[in-house]
Parts: sequence; structure tokens; C-alpha cells
Amino acid sequence: MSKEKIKVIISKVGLDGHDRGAKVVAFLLREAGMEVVYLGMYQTPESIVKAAIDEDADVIGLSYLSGEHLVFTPLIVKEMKEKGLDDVLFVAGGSFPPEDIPMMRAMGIDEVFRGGSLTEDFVSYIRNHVGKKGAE
Amino acid sequence: MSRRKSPSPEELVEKLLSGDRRAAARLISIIEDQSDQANDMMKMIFPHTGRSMIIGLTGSGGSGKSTLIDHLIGRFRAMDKKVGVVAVDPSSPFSGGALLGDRIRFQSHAVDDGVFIRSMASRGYLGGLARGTTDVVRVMEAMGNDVIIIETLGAGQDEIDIIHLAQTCILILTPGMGDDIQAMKAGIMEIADIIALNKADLDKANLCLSSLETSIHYGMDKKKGWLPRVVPTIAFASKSTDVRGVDELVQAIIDHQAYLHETRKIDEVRNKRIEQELGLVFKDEVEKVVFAGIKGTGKKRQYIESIRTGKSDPYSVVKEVLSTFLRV
Amino acid sequence: MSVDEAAAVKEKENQENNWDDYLQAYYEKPASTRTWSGYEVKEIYTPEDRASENYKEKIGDAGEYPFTRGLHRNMFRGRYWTRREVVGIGSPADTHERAAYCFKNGGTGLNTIADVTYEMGLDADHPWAQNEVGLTGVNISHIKDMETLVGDIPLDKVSWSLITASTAAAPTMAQYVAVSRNKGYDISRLRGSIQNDPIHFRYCGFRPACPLDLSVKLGSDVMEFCTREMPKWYYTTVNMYDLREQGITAPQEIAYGFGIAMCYIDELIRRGLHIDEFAPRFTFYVSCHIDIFEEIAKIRAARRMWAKLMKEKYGARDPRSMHFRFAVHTAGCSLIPQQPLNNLVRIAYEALAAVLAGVQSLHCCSYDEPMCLPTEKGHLQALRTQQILAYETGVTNVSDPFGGSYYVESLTDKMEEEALRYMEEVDGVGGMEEAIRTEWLDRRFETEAVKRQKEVDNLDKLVVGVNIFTTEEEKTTPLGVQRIPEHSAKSQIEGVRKLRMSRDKWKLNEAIKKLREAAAEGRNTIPAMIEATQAMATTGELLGTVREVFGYSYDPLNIIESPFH
Amino acid sequence: MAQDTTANTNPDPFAGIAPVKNLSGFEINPLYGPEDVKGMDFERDVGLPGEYPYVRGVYSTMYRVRPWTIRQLGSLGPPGEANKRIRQLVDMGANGISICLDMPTIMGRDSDDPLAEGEVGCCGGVAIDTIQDMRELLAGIELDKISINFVSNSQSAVILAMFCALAEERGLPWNLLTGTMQNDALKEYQAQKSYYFPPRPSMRLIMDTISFCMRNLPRFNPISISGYHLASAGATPMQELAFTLANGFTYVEEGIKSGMSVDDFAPRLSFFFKVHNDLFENVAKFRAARRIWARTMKEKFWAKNPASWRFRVHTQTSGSSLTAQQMENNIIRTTIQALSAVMAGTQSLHTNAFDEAFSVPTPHSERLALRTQQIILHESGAASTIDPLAGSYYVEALTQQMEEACEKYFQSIAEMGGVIAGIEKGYFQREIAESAFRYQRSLEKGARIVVGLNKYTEEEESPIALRELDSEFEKNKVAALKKYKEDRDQDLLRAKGEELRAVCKGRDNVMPALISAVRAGMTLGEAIGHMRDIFGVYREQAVF
Repeated sequence: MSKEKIKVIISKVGLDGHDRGAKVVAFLLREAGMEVVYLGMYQTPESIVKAAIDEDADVIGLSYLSGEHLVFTPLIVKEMKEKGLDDVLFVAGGSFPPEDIPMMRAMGIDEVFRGGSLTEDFVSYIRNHVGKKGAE
Repeated sequence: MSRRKSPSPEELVEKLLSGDRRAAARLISIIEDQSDQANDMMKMIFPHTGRSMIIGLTGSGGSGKSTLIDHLIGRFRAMDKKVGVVAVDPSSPFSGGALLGDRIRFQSHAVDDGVFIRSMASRGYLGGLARGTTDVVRVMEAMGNDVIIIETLGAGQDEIDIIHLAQTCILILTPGMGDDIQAMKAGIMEIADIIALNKADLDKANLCLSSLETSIHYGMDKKKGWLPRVVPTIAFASKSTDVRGVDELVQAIIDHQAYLHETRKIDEVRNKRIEQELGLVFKDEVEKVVFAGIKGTGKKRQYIESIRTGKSDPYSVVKEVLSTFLRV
Repeated sequence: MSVDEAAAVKEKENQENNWDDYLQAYYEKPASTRTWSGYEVKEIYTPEDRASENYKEKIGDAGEYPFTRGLHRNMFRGRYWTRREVVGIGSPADTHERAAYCFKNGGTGLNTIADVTYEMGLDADHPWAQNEVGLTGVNISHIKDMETLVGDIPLDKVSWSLITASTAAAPTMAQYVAVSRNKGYDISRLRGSIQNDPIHFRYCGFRPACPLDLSVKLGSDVMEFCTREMPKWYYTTVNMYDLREQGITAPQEIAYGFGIAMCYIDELIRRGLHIDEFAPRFTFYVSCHIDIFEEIAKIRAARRMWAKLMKEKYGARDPRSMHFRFAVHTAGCSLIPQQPLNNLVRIAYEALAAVLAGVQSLHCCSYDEPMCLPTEKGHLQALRTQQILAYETGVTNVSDPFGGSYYVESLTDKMEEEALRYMEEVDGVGGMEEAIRTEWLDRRFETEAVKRQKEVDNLDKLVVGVNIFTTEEEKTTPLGVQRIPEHSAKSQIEGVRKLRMSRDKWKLNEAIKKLREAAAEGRNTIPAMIEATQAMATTGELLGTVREVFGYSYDPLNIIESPFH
Repeated sequence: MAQDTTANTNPDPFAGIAPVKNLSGFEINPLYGPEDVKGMDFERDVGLPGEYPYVRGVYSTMYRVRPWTIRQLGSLGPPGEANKRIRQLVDMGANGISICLDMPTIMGRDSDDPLAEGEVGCCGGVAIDTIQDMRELLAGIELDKISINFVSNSQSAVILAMFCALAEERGLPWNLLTGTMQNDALKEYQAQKSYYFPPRPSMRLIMDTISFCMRNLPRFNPISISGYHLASAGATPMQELAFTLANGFTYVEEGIKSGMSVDDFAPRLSFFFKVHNDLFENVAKFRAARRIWARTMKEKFWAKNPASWRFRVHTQTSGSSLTAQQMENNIIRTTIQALSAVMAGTQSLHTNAFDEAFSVPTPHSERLALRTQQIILHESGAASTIDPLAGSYYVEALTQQMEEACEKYFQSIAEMGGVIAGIEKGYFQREIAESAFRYQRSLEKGARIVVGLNKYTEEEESPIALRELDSEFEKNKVAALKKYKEDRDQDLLRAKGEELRAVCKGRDNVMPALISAVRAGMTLGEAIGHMRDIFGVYREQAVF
């Protein structure tokens, strides 16, 4: 089979335990030929970034639901910077108002996918952006 | 989907030896990708390996491997050992992707820098999964882990080969799932040094336990020296107070290691491992050379044609190929 | 326009490309003629589709067994359904304010919802709670918080829904009772309800707070306590809605919901209660998705199945025990952030279906839910939707207006048949408790959820704005975004800390000791929890104490230790 | 979460007293059961879709093969603007367009007419003075593909003439033209009140257009017999049903009188209904209409062609049910009305924009109205099976009740000598006025509730962007028209005028004369003017 698989960390952060979306995405990414490390619920910025390091992941994918996106996004970006993960993509899916998307970008997230995204949307995004970040 | 930029091999190995986990992680990726740099790097790493305790755990899905490992990690950390874990999961034969869920079970060590966990998809390794895993284990040794735990499904020859890498091999069975029968058929029993009968709280546990002991007692060659030890365990319980048998399991591991060292059997194990690896590497390299030779020449098709039409036969073809590319 | 004309137009092929869309739209037809759950729908239904049926036995008038057509003969003529808006935001004070607002605008029931920290059983000052207090609901850490939440609302006049589902429902009940007693109300006359369905809540991500045995124990404690002390109180809402939101189909919603309900019923019977003693206060929470007909059929089937189940399996005699009492929550997962005002349309259809199915209590999603917590405007619009249905559409004139419809009746049979099949499947794996313990149910949810996403990916299911008629995404939320007041969380965390300092340690320890004993001796824990609450014990302390007795970590997240050793 | 099922404890004056009369004034039982449909014979009274008596739908496959036409309002004052809007709508997935005319055009006046001042292009209507305006309005739109529905009545003959002339210019054969002309004068006298000719000449013009289309525009609906306006004027759903059908039958009789054979023109008759908030009443209304029409056409007028039996209807959600207060509520109303139209089996549907209650729809609100239909079609499952309510004890009973009530009205109309006689006696006007009055009273008494209007009222108004009409427009339009008039061949124009007057005096079809007249540049106002001279002007006696 093909070499150089894309490796993705899928995780929830904090107390929100609505993990259905995260699981579905994990399944779909596997079907898209990626290697998905699923961390599940109640993760912290530290545990997520450590996993990304050990697994040498290309992407960190988070699932938000309960309005915690503005709380945790900056914390995770900070942890990534400290650990030097400047070439790892950070994307999130879930429900947030359009107003917040520029805010989250400003905080340092690479891309967000809101409810109603199609599988093709995030699969092709990952395929096209892995390895580009920090390269230029 | 080009991989991200990476420092030079020398740089990486240097960092690795200083215990840098990012370097280790990257090196493992390079092995996983079976890139050509891999061999050169392994050369540099090799001298720094061979000191760690290597434990293999195998058992069918749902037998509770990961949970048991989680407990083992805890115990070894309590002894202040640095622990590395390679958790192997199958890749999807259709998409080539994989869903690696073991980390969930290692929750309690999620932020412990003394624990390096790597989930590994089986993929389609040229020289079989075993070779890839051997190298990954080496990286973890070189990184300075005292204990390295390999986890596999124990299904199929590929994974039995992996178990051969381990010094102490633990087979996990659960009552009433007919695992024991399967195991005997698969010949895994023969290589198991310790058998953990997990979910010992389920009914049929005792029955299963005794049937195991008898089959070991009668089925095995006493002269072998070490008879597989059976340890009943309860790895998963929503209440920590209900967990059972972990200490006994750790004890069994320590005893077996002691046995290996006292009887110098450890060298046999290492030899066996080297022998196997040698074979694998050799096979790989030969294949590489040969395929490199006929690649694009259209020869392969010709050979196949000639065999199908009866003009030739596999043996003659191979002879010819070898003589051309290896000057045999 | 007639078919032959269509043909005429077809013949003439169009030169300009930009008319392709038009032509395609012109000949456009429903991409799928299956129901949302995937059952093939016939082009036409006729009397044959109901040939076999016996009206009295199988359908019956509203108010008569098996209640297919409704629980009460006069239905909405007797009383409109309760128009609900769920509120819970920021601090208890903020929540009180919003509740009063909905009340003022004609909401006829009060619903306050717990936030993730409260559901998890954490106090506001728990290290993990601090980031998230008040984000998705309200956290009640101690009796003072509950007092603030209640404020000046006359508890003997309103019907209050306490939306706490997890094992934290037990402390919630204790806190509500404690406050009522302190205010001098006779709790036997209080009306309202508490969600109290810990078993299902593991699937909403609260597993650490809802281990199976503890869920059954505390859930049933609340039910038993209310049955004995608060006859006017609805002590559980088996939450089929949350299950449906996992991505399962309509008949699966019935099957798995009933399965969980039976876990509690069996336990209460084990405790020596008779079915007719408690069943009349059993209620359900049902989803109404976008396929109007299927949802109506689902609810009609559920009414019929529940009546049969209670009568035939549990030997209930009191007709009220056979009533499938349910509230509807329009399907949050049918809403999307693209072209958000379209959600108002979806919500209206789903609410309509609920009313046509004879709902007792309805909560409409806010159109902005896929983007943020409901804004005041969003809440109001949801409420207005219900009012328009109630006052303008005439759907309230008749109970079960679809009764007799060839399509709806046969779809109702289909729903029952399929739901029964799924229930047998559950029996096959050893019953619901076993299906949960072995994570059989988790796996079922996973496969179904992936199916749903693929249906949309593959255009088997069309969603306007997602895989058809898409437009560039909005940059702003039409009616504004709800934010959490910064200060709220801080002030509440301070509150808990102060309380810990100021309270009477000795009294507290005594109360906690009593609670531990009650739990250890297998007695009902609610009375002891009420006492402890009055002794200023916090939510985390109440639950932690009981958890330890059951051999679990004091803190569900295993971070803080019990202060009582 | 929310699950209280105890008695409602919030003091709420209206709770529990649901109106037990529907809009038509029928007593509604709390529950309907098998006994309510005892007399019903499935084969005879209901049957299958696409089969006599068509209660369940006029086509056998309905939406499974092709859904209703999603028809939205494409008109904005300036013809050029309207043209843009039409294209927008088509891009968004609309497949039919309705075009309203501005007040002056409706009253047969040109933009430069003193009476027109201040009203040119007002309230979303297009100002059509000349064939030039028609060119701008329909620029780039393929008249054989997009079905254009002209909401045009007394001036229909002229509009149709311009339409035909335009097609000719484009070299597009008339027999390919598709679309609809409302062209329903009777309801103008009964309710809408935008008429100028007396009923009989109006009737002659209508017959001329029908027979002209019959021969030359086979795919074009020359008339859309409209209940919508009757309802808007206050007619109850049941009156809407009775009067619209009565008007329909009158056109059939007139057609036969004018020497056409019923099966030649009846298939081209189409209808236009309103859906109000009571969705079951709506469904019953449509189902009854299909049954009555089919039976009468077959049994009374001896129509042989099944196409003559089919009651084909365009539907619009109720503009009069919308409120300027709390405008978002209109989204909900439109949603429910649209659903009922689909469950009733309409052929074509126009959903109002939520801000229509007091402004011209913005592109945003237009889109939402359109999406509402698309959500029904693709998400709600309501289009999956035909006539899903068939068999419902309530709906079947209500359908029968509707039919019976209709028959009574037909009786009294017959007794006073038919529809036209009734109009001249002011009968319909009176009936409708009474209903309107009754409805108003019920609102004031709070017996009927409209959310945001007489209950749950609020101070602040919704901050929704409204569309402004460019005030410069009227000036420019008038100037352009003046210029256009000067540039014409005045002699030719005079000749055409004489020709037209001659035809109007005689019995020949007016269409050919009109077409050549507009081709020669005659304005709508001038054409109507000529006809007014010949036909005279109608004045109704005020109705109290």
C-alpha cells in the first residue's frame, strides 16, 4: 500500500463529551486512507500535543460543540508553539458562529469546518495542506 | 501529500540518543514510510540498542490488552522505569487507512514524559510487519526506554513473528470466547511465556483456567525449563478497587526475565531474534535488488507468459533471474 | 403544466448552457422517495394498505386503549401543549433572568438546563470546571446557587422542569427540595419535572459521571423518593431524543428508548413498588425530525406500543400507567449553520409534526443553535413558532387529524413492526443493561451515525444549503450571537470558595457521614442528600461521597481528593 | 429536557379555548373516526390520482415524476430591474416566474398619464407602457423555457399582444410560447376592483384571447381563474372555492356560447388558489375543488377529454396572513401554508417573502421564500407519496363538507341568474364584505388570534433590511416614454387605432389588430383608451 500515510489526531478537549461527531470524522478519515489516532474525550491541550509529538502526527483535529472553542483554541495553539509543532495542521469542526471564525483564525487555527460540512470538504483540505504549513 | 520537512539523518539520530521524543517520533515515521534513508539510520542506531526489557502482549480484539498494558505501564513507572509502547493495529485492506484507538486506554499516562506511546498501523510492509516493528523497537531502545511493550492482535503469522521479537511473551485469553482453542490451533501457546486469563470475573473462568493448566501440564515439554505461567486478571473494572491480578502479572514478568538472565536463555532469545531479522532483511534486500533489476524491462511479464504457456517453469525462471542479477 | 407540455419542452434542446440549471430544476423531483429512516414509500396508499386492521383494537379513539390517536379525547381543546423554552446560561442569576423573560413572553413552563460541569457533578471551583462554568447551561454548586436560580418565582404556581440528566439529578432534586422547604412550600404540592435519566446520558459524553450501576441506583432513588413524597412531580424523562441525535432511525429511537425505560422500571419493581404506583408519572422525551409523516407515525406507534407493553408485560391496570406521556424537542441535528434562517422553516415543520402527533410539551430549537447558544431573539422566535401553531393554524381543533390516512396508518404499522424487531435484537444480546455494558449499543450508534453522514455525502439525503442549493456562507449570524457574560463564572466560583470557608464544618461532616451510611446500607440517598444540602454540602461532595461507597473515585475526573477523610 | 405534562399553570386567557370553527365557519368536531366517513365510497368519491374524479391529484405520478413549479415573484418597478431579479431567481432554482404590474398599468394608464403620477413602478409592479418595456423585461429570457405568469387582468389582451409581438421579433414561433395570463375579469368585479370595461365586453375580450391562444399558443394558459383575490378581499376558504368554481363554469358557458367546443378550450383553463393558515381546511378545499370540477365538466358540460376534467391550480401563500409586526413570524406562517399547498397537490406554488407584508422583497427574503419550497421538496418527505392525507377521517369528512357547502352557493347563484347577474346585483361583493367584517370582529374580540397582532405584541420592530425603490425611476420612465412616443410613425399609429376601434365594434377577434397595433408602437394606455371609447366604462353601485 502507499507509503507516507497522513497521520491525524482526532480528539475532544475539556468537559464537553459530545463525541459522536469526532468519531464519525475519525471513521471517514480512515476510509479516506489516513491513519487516525483517536484520543477520545476529556483531553487537555497538553495531552493532545504530547500525543501529536509521539505519533509524529501531521494534523491535529478537534471537535468542539458547546461554545468552548474560544476558550481552548488559544491554549492549544500556545502549547503547540511551545513544543515547536509549527508544521502541524490544527483544524477544528463543530458549531460556532461565523463571527468567531476570523477570531479563531487570528488565534492561530488553520481551518474550521462547521456542521453541514461534507466529507469531501475536510478530506481534500487535509490532503492539500499537509506538509505545506511552516514549509514556506 | 508530501511529508513535512525533516532534519538530516545524523541530526535526528543525535537528538534521539539524547532522548528527544520528536526525533524518535520522526525516525519511526521514516521507518513506517519504508523510506530509503531508513537503513542508514538504523545502522547508526544499532550500536545503542540491546539493553531494554522487551515484552510482547498479544490477544484477540476485546480481550483487554490495552487496559492491561495501561496497568503495566503504571507499575513500571512506579519502579521509575521509562516505558515505550508500540501498539500495532491493522490497516484497512480497502482504504489503507487505520483507526488507532489504543491511546484512549493509556489515558492515565497521557501527560507523563516517561512514557512514549506509538500507535502503528500494520500497513503492507515489504518484509512483513515484523521487520518494521523491530526497527521501531530499536529506536525506542536507543531513545533510552528501559521497558518496551509491543501490543498486537496475535492474528496471523505476521503478528506471531512480531512476538518472536519479545523476550517475554504474554498471551491474553478470555473465558468462554474459545480463544484458548484458537490459540492452541494458531500455535501461539507454544511461544507464550505467560498467559493472562483476563476478565476472570466472567463465568466459565475457572473452567477455562483448569483446562489451560491441564493442556500446559500435559501438552508441553517439561525439559523446556520454563512452563507458561497462567495468571487470572481483571484488567477493566469501572471501579479501580475491582482490578485484579496485575501485581501477579508483573511478578511473572520479572520472574521470567530473571529466568532468562540466570539461564542465559536471554542470549538464545536475542539470537533467535537476530536470526529472524537477518532472514527478513536479507529477503528484503535481495527482492529490492532483483525488482530494481527487472523494473521497467517488461521482463516480469515475459517470465509470467513463458510459465503460463509452459515454455518455462518458476524454478528455471528464478534461477535465470538470480544468475542475471546476483551473478549466482 | 401537463406532462405532454413537459415533453414538448424536453424535445427542444437548449442552446444556452446557463439554462441547464433551469431545465434541471424544471424536471427536478425528490431525489429520494424513502423516509428519513430509509423506508421505501409507495407512490400511492389506498384502503388496501389498511385492509387487515381492526379500528377498535389497533387504533381506537383518542383517550382509549391503545391510545394510538392520543391520550385524551379532547386533546388540545382541554389544554394546549406546554410551550417550553429551555434556558440555562452563565450564572444562576443570569439564568433566572432569562427564565423570567421567557415566562413573561408566554412560555408556559420553566426549563432550566444544567451545564456540562454540573452534569459531570463538578463544583464551579473544580480545576476542570473553571473554563466551562455556565457555558452551556447553569451550574448549581450548592443550595445558595439554587436559591438564586429560584429567586422570586412562586414555586407553587409554576411547573418547573429541572433539566439534569446525569447522576447529578439526585443532588439537583435534593437542592430543589431543600430550597422549597426553606421557603416553606409543601413539596407534595409542587409541580414540575426532572430529567433524571443517567443511563442514557453516558451516550452524551458523561460516562465518568454515569457508571451503569450508579445510574440505576441514583436514578431510581429519585424516582422512588418522588413517588412517595412528591405525587405531582414527574421524576424522569427517558430521553429518546438524545439517542436519536446520535444518528439512529425513528424506530430505533423507540426501541432503545423503551429499553432504557425498562431498566428503571425493573429496578423500581425490584424495590417493591407496584407498576400502577409509579408508572403514571413516567414521561419521555422524543425527537421530531424533518420527515413529518414518519415522525407522526413514530409517535403514534410509540403510544400504541407503550400501552401494550405496560398492560401486557407489566400487568398495569390503571390506564394512566399505559399513557405514553412525551415532550418533543425538534431535531437539533437537522439544523445547519449554512443559510441559517432556513432553520426557522425546518423547526416549523418539526414543531408542526409534533403538534399533529399530539405532543404534551414542546421545545423548539432556536434557529441559531448550530452556531451558538440560543440568543434571546432565537428563543423568542422559537416560542412564536409554537404560538402560531397553537393560535393560527387550526391544527389544534382535532386530535390526531391524520388518523385514518392510508399513508400514516400504514407507516405507523411499519414503525411498530421495525421497532419491535430492534427490541428483539436487544433481547438477543441479553437485554439493554447487557447491550450497554458490552458497548453493543455504542457500536450500533457509531455505524448508524456514519451511515447518516454518507447519505448526505452521496446525495441519498438532500439537505438544502449543504449538498444542494448551496450559496456562499454568511459572514454573520442574522439575529446576533449569544455570549456568556465574563463576570458570571468568576462570581460563581468565588461563591463556592467563600461557602467552603464559611460553613459549619462539624454539621457538614455529620451530614456527609449520614449520606455515606445511607448509601452503604442501600437505603434511598435522597433524604440524606437533602439534609447535607441544607448543611451546605456541595454538588461534588454529595456525589463524591456516594461514588466512593460504590467504589468509584470521589472525583469523576479523578483529579481532586475527598476532603472528608 | 422539557417534559412537564401537568395542566398549564401559567395564567393565559386563551389557553384551552382553541377556535372550534375553521375559517369557513364550519363546526369542527374534537375527533373524527370511521363513522364520519361512512357514506364515502373509495372508488366513487376518492379513487386514484390521475383518475376521475381526481380528488387525489390531477396526474397519476404527481411530484414523484415532476414536482410543482416553484414560481416566485420576479417583478420590480423598472423592467430592467425586474429582468435582473428574474435571472437571480432562476439561478437560485426557481422554475417559474410571476410578474405583477404597477398600479397605472393595471388601470390601463401609461406612465406619463397625470393619473399615474407618483405610482409608476410602485409596490413591486412593473410599469409596462410599450413593447419596448416588454423587451427590457424579458431580455435574454427564453420564452419557450421559462414559464412567465403575467398577473394581468383587464389589460391582458394588450399584454398578450406585446408578448406575441416580442416573440415574433425574436423569430420564436408562437406555438412554443409557455406561460400564463391571469386574465380573470369576473373576480375583478367581485373583489379586486381593477376593471374599466363592463362585464360583457370584458367577457368578449377574454373569449378572444382564449380562442386566439387555442389556435396559436397551445402551450400558453390564456386564463388563470383566481380565488386568491377573493380570499384576500375577505372571502372564506369555502367562499373562495365556491365563487372561483362558479366563475370557472361561467367562462365555460361563455366559451361554448362564443361557438367553441368545450374540449377545445377547457383544457387550457387553469386556476389560482390561496392557502391560508388552516392547513387541513386548505387541503380539503383543493380536494373538493378537483372533485367538483371534474364531475361538473363531465356530467354538466359533457366534456369528453380528460384534460377538460382536470382542475390545474397555481397556489400562493397568504399575503394577508402576514403581519408587519415581528416579521420573522411570517417565515413560520409561509412555511406551514406552503406545506399545506403541497399536501393538497398544487401544480405550482409561490411562497411569499416574510417582508412582503410592507415592502418589496429583498433578494435575501426572496431566497428564503424559495428555500422554504426546496426544504419541503427535499427534506420534509411530504412529496414522497401522493395525497398523503387521503383516508384521514378528518380530511375526508372536511372535503365532503366543503363540497356540500359549495353546492348550496351554486344554487343561490343559479337562482339570481348566474355570476354576471350576481355581480351586477352586488351579490358577491356583499357576501365577501360580510365575511371580511366577521373576521375583523373576531380579531378584535380576540376570538381569533394572530400572534404579534392581537397577542404577544411587542414594542420594538425587527431590524430587517428593506428594499428601497429608486425615486429617480419615475422621472426617467416618463421622459423615455415621451421620447418613444415622438419617434413613432404617427400616421401608421392613427391607422392602427382606427383598425382596432373597428374590430372592437365588430365581432372579429381583437388579438391580430392589437398585435399589429403594439408592433406599430401603440402604448398600453392608448390601446385601452381606444377600447374604453367603444366598450364604455363600468361603475358598480357601492355595496354596504
